[in-house]
Amino acid sequence: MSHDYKRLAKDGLWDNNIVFAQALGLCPLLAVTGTATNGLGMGLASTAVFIASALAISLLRNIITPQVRIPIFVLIIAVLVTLVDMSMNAWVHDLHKVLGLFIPLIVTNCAILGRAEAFASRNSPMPALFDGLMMGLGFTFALVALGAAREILGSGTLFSSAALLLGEWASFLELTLIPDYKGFLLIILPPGGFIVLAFLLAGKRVLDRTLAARKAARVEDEPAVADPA
Amino acid sequence: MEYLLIILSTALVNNVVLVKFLGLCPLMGVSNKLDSALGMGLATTFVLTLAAFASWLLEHFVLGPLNLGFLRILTFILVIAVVVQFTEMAVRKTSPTLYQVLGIFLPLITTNCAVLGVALLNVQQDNGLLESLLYGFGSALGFTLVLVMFAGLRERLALANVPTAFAGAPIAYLVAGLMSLAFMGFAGLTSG
Amino acid sequence: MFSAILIIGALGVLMGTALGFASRFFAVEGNPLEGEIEELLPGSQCGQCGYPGCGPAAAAVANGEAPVTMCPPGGKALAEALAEKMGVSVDLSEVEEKAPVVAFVHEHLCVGCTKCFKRCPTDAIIGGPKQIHAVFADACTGCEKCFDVCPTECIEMRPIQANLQTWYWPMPAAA
Amino acid sequence: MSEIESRAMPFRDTIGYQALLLGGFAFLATALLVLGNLATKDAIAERKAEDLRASLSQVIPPRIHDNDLLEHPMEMEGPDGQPLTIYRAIRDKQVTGLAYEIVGPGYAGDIRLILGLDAKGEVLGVRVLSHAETPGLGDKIEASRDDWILGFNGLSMGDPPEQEWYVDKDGGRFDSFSGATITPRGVVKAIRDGLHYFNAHRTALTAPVVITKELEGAVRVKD
Amino acid sequence: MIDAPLIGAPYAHQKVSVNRTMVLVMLALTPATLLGLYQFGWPAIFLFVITIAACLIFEAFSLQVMGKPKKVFLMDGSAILTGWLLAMTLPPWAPWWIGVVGAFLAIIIGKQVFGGIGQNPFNPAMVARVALLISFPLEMTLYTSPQPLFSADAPGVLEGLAITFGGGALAIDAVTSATPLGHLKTELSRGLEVQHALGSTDSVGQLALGTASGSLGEISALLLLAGGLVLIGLRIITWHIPVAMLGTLALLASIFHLMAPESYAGPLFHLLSGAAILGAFFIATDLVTSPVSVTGQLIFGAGCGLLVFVIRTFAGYPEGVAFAVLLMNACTPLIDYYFKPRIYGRDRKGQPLQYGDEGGEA
Amino acid sequence: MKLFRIRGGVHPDDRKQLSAERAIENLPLPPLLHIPLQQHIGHPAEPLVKRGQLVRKGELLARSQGMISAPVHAPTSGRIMGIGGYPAHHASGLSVRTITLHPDGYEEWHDDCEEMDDPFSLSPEQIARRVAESGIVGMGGATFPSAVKLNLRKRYQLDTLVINGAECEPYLTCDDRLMRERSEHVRDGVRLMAKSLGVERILFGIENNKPQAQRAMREAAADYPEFHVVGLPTRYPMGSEKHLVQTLVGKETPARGLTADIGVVVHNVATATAVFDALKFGRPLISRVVTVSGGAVKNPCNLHVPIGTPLEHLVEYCGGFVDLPDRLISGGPMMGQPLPSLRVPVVKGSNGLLGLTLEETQRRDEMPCIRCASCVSACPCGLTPLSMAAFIRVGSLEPSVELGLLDCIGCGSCAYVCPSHIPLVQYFNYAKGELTARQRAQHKQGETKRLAEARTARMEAIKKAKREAMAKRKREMEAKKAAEAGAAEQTKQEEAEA
Ligand SMILES: Cc1cc2nc3c(=O)[nH]c(=O)nc-3n(C[C@H](O)[C@H](O)[C@H](O)COP(=O)(O)O)c2cc1C
Ligand SMILES: Cc1cc2nc3c(=O)[nH]c(=O)nc-3n(C[C@H](O)[C@H](O)[C@H](O)COP(=O)(O)O)c2cc1C
Ligand SMILES: Cc1cc2nc3c(=O)[nH]c(=O)nc-3n(C[C@H](O)[C@H](O)[C@H](O)COP(=O)(O)O)c2cc1C
Ligand SMILES: Cc1cc2nc3c(=O)[nH]c(=O)nc-3n(C[C@H](O)[C@H](O)[C@H](O)CO)c2cc1C
Ligand code: SF4
Ligand code: SF4
Ligand code: SF4
Ligand code: SF4
Ligand code: FES
Repeated sequence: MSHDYKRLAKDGLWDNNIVFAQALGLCPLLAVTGTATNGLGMGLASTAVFIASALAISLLRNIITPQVRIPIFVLIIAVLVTLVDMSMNAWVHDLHKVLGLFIPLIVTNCAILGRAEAFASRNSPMPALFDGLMMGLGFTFALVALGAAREILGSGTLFSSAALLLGEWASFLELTLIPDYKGFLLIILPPGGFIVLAFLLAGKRVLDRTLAARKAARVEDEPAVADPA
Repeated sequence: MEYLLIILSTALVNNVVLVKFLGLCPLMGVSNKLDSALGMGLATTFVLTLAAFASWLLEHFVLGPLNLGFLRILTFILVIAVVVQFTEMAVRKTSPTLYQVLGIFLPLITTNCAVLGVALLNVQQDNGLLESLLYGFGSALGFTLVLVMFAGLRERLALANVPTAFAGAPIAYLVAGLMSLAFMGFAGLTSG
Repeated sequence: MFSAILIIGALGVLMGTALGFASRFFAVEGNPLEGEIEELLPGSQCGQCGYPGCGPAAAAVANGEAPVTMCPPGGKALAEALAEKMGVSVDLSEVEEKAPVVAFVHEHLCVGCTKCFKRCPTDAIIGGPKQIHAVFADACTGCEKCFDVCPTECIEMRPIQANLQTWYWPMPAAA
Repeated sequence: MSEIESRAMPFRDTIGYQALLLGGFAFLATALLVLGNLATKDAIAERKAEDLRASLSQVIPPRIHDNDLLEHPMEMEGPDGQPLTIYRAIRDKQVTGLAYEIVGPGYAGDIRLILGLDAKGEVLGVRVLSHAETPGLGDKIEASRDDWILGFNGLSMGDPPEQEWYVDKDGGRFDSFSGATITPRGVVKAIRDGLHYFNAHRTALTAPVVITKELEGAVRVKD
Repeated sequence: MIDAPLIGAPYAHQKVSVNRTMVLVMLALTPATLLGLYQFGWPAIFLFVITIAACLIFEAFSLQVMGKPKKVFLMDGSAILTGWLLAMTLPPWAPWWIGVVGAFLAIIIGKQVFGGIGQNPFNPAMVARVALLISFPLEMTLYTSPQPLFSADAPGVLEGLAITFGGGALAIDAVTSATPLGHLKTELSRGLEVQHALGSTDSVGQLALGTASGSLGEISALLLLAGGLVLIGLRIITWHIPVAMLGTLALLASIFHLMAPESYAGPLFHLLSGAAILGAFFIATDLVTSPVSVTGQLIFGAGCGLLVFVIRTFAGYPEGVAFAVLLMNACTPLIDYYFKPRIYGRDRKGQPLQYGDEGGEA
Repeated sequence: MKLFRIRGGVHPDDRKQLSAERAIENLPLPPLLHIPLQQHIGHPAEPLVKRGQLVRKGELLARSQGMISAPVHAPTSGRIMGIGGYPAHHASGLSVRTITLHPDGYEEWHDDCEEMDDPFSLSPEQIARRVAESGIVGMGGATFPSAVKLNLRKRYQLDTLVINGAECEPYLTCDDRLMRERSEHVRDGVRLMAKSLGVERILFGIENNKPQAQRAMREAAADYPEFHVVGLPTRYPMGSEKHLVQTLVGKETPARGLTADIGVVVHNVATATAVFDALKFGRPLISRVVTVSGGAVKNPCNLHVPIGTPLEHLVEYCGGFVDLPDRLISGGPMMGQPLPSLRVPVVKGSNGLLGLTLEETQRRDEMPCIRCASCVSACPCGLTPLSMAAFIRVGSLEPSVELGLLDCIGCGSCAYVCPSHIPLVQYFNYAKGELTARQRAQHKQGETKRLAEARTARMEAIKKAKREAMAKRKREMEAKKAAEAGAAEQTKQEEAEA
């Protein structure tokens, strides 16, 4: 089976984005996106699991039977997540302090299982791996976008404590966009997560539509331009 | 009274969906119609309560005595997955329409964070068997309640003249946000 | 530690057995929805849906491969019924309701080739070889097959005229 | 799953295969995790101890002790009847200071703090461990947001006198934040109770340390 | 004449319109509002005007974006009414931006994204109030005691401007005072008994007349009650929601008060303090967000009353009307679904009536 | 008499004072009469006359066709000008088969129209038959053939005849005038119907805003103890038969059922008059009383009009329009229908012709529904019009049926009170029409399926026959070949064949 990698990438990042199109993985999405940094951390950790689980499941797909597939898939995901959790806790403890809370959440990120079911279990390792990567990046993108929007509106900062997550070099990312901002608590709290997500999604739609309209306009224009030639 | 309080607090105050952010995907996925929402709620209630029970057994007879805390997630999720798969097969056999409706969400109850979340919280809070069951049941009740209310709201929104950019998923998120806003009124209810 | 591995492994075996049994016990043959859906379809086997006929179309819908809006002759009413059956919600405003039409044979052009007669899936065309053909409007589904095959282009698809019995109030213009 | 099914081999549908498959996976998974656990267990414990040490060092200055604060903790019955772990600062086998957790009622749930005292019962430092107060309103009790919590340093029960260990709204000497009296009231209450506890068990708490066999190396870590 | 668009019967119509409905509600609110504005002086007047103006501006903005006719919808009065009711539930000396942010929350998030008037499932003004309360607890819990216009201590125009456009009531910390409900909650949390806790606050008479501290629209229970009765008289609203809501609240308060007078305030206090009356007549009754059948309205009202009592008494917030209304709004579609009127000629389950066997009429 | 309460309803300004005191006047014959073949519910009548034929007044022009149908008679004597399409008395503006009659002005009665001394000597069956032959249909608006209703006694246990003198629609006063001016004829018509139905009790309901009519009927009925004239509260839609019956008898008619299910048959006052005219004078239904009213009409009045008279003559008689009407309505303002033009003829069901000004119609642009629930409390049938309309608007008819769409009587109370001026009834009418159309389509689909299957079967049969023929030919060929083959193999071959 040959795969159109470009298509896979576009799907994962935008068209069939885990969050914006499939509406999966919402719990970690809303739970950790108080700041862009948290979103980024969760996104990266999830991406790792996306890739690893896609690879593992794709490799094992021929010996797994439909009857027990789901238990086995979650087993694989759970093992991966627990291993990541343990090793981070032991060896990159500071990072674990920031992300620790979210990592067990990855197990139940239904997007990972969803992707395992829908793609990895039906495709060979390379495409599966690539799909995992793209879905993970798309998920990360959504997390960071939502985190950033909430952080800016809610606290007036961006990527606060990024240095904690990424190391000192990342401290340039930490911005205070609105000095003396009183904070808009609602945005940081659960309701704000939903509300901001709603606006992001609506924004994406408007963008998609304008792009499509522009494309259509261009197609319409083309023959007119081409004709004289 | 105390048990009632557990159910009340898990269903309303610390609502799994709106406050703890668990089980959101089925909330979004299966709330287009009131009937399917009820079905999903019942299926989840069944699985959640059963999972709370099974995980309690596991914790108290296997993991606890053998000091295998690090295997908790693994074993819990395994048990849950099996319970769900069993339910899936049963539903598929008994009600094709319900199966069609619950679609990919039945297998996804496995990763309905709420199920694992509640099992883990039970352990964290050191709940006894009855408490665990009530906790599981209360959470499921809260889930079903929110799901059904949400489905009602979405059915009404389907008739409303929502601007196209917001129609469908975005407005559903917004409504979830406003519901969660409303549920904040219960904050502090059980702490006195 | 070793005991842990054993116990969990045993647990796995146990559950695997349970699931294996369950899959036997609850085995389902085919998709029972298929038949129910075929019942709902117009049954004219016209092929406008892109499937060879209503049966395959029903299968496609039941398996979620075709949208519930796939059948043009069925229109909104069918889409609604299918959506209900499938438990999905559809945006019916997208479904285009074609004004119902029936075939009409212009007699002065008809040469009696019987092509339309042979193609009509509902036997709505009467007439034999070299006779002028006519359409029995009550049986015509407006599938346009005859329209497509007529060599002399003597067939016209005409909208069905309302009369006092069939007229009804139009939907109020949207506010 | 059509693809999988299409490749199905007859034996794959037997119950035994399902059982073994799931069993095998469970077995493997457990084995992997056990290995992982063995490899990381000690390191994780070590990291946790470090965390605890870090928060203790905020309420007990290093100059007054020469021991590891996590060594020789003492288990006592706390004011609420629950066991309470007391970390002791020791110099020359003399207790020079101690720290324990105190809890006060906040606006949204309990506020957990750690209270550090010297041997005379004077406050060395107080820090919030966890709280759920309203950001922007009740979170001024965090040292990183406001100096308010540092205002307790050097005070003790009697200095000021007991009736002044209240927030100003209740006639005491401690500031309350405008619009959020409940939070500081809860913190002050927690400290007041903590000091009472010290006074009530002063002798037991400050008794010179006898290092017994069991205590040796017993580093207790709280989850 | 004959080329008029084809529109079905009836060709006679009662003299009612959306606009008229909204204007009548505003008229009914006017006396209580005027008293409130008088009691809280210039800062309150500024805030009131700013909130309504901001609502209108956001409404006009969204109509523009969505390409809807502005004149018709701006003049329907619903945006003004939303702003009005929102302003009535704000602390009167809150800073100007509270009004503006509130208007944004009410009109954009609470109403226009759903498609404008009639489409919103939640009460816009209450969405805004709750969101403000949660986001800006400090500004939203600072109340002042009434300082009537032109009285000695009352702020003048300039001072009023300074309060509204400066830091709000925060700017002059000295005059803040808790609302009766807030005070009760704080004092009870200290372990005081109701009698002592209430001893220092305002008497029932003050609550009824509107001289206790509180938000604009909460302060005069009597005038609000009168306005509400006028609305019922004009058939803009029916009695079901207010009566069910206040009745449930009073009933629960009485039961608990009788059981333990030291920890639970009495029914009169509950009815007259906070936004109970305003909520029962003007907010819970919001046509758009409440159920349509009589049974549904009774259930809705009772639910509101129950939740108000529960939140006031057991939960963290001193005042529960806004939350209660939003929570019941979320239930409205379900109530509508399950409690429809009985159809003529059918039984409650929707089956045609059966005569013959003893049933008789249903 | 004890009355029972009904739910809902509204109190529109009745405006009956415009024409209530105007006695019924006879409208002069117009130059042409247009008599549609379909003036009733059911199958159209089938014409019996030809172009150019001379007919006399009361002569049968078209006979009824099918179970539910009614014949049509000549309103006056004259010449048939033609039979063809003519604009119908209908909102759609469609045309309908119509007989055009040129009156000769002699008003010469047909021989069959004979006066009878004692119509009460007729048997119930005879009464019903005469009513059927006279082309009488319900004149309260539904235009359902009355004889069918009179025959209900055969299938139902009947005990009461209710006469609908409510005339609850604003403006209309034709029934009121009939009751005042012809009270004894009305009474006898009613008694004839009661006899035909075989019921003992007659309840004659008249709204309290018509005290003179009540008095007149009470006086006329004084000698008949079975005859009860009852004052009804003035509330729209008191005249709806199910609600009228509930008010008088206290029982609700089961959904999708008839009042006959609870032993009651309802007839209208004008119908009773027509029955009397038919039985006593032998005159079929060829004219009726029409109220011409509305703010735009100069002199509102009540006219006795031959069926088929173009409406413009009525308006002209009343002095024309003083104001350009905003709406031209046939029937009452609540349930009437808009008319495309004044050219359309008066039909058996026309009880009013209204020219309404904008001030009267209060027409305004539609606003979004604000869920005020006024429509819910106004609906006399316990429906939730706002939700029904909302579903219909997005094209989901099924849910609106579940909400009771088919139980809606189309009374218009809901739309009357709607502050958003939503044309609710039009939504319902659209949906009901669409549903019927779908049913027709469904029926056709069933038919189609059957046809398609038959065709497939036939094709299969043909194919099979062909295949068999081919196989047979092949076999024969092979047999022939085999026969030609060597003799040694021949026997073997034959064995194999067998
Ligand atoms: C649609 C149509 C297609 C026809 N195709 C053919 C054809 O392919 N060959 C042919 O010989 N006749 C065909 N005919 C018949 C001829 O039109 C014509 O009747 C015939 O050729 C007359 O020739 P004759 O005089 O030799 O019988 C066709 C007729 C019709 C109506
Ligand atoms: C949304 C909200 C959040 C609040 N958060 C806090 C808090 O974090 N801490 C607190 O002491 N009081 C909090 N309060 C309580 C009120 O501000 C309460 O009236 C106040 O504590 C009483 O103190 P005062 O006498 O200073 O006004 C909160 C109230 C609201 C409505
Ligand atoms: C809403 C509504 C109002 C009606 N109002 C009257 C009325 O005022 N007078 C009347 O005679 N019939 C009225 N009808 C018609 C009656 O329901 C019923 O059809 C009629 O009285 C039967 O008598 P008929 O067959 O003699 O016309 C009304 C019907 C409806 C649905
Ligand atoms: C009796 C009545 C009460 C109302 N109450 C409110 C209210 O509490 N909040 C609000 O935003 N609008 C209220 N409105 C106005 C209007 O219904 C509101 O703007 C709609 O919710 C907008 O769709 C009310 C209107 C009426 C007639
Ligand atoms: S378009 Fe509809 S009627 Fe035609 S074949 Fe397909 S399903 Fe059948
Ligand atoms: S359109 Fe032609 S082929 Fe199709 S049903 Fe009608 S007559 Fe038959
Ligand atoms: S028209 Fe129908 S829905 Fe409206 S009030 Fe009358 S019966 Fe009810
Ligand atoms: S009366 Fe009109 S505005 Fe009111 S609820 Fe009914 S349809 Fe909506
Ligand atoms: S991530 Fe929680 S249910 Fe999907």
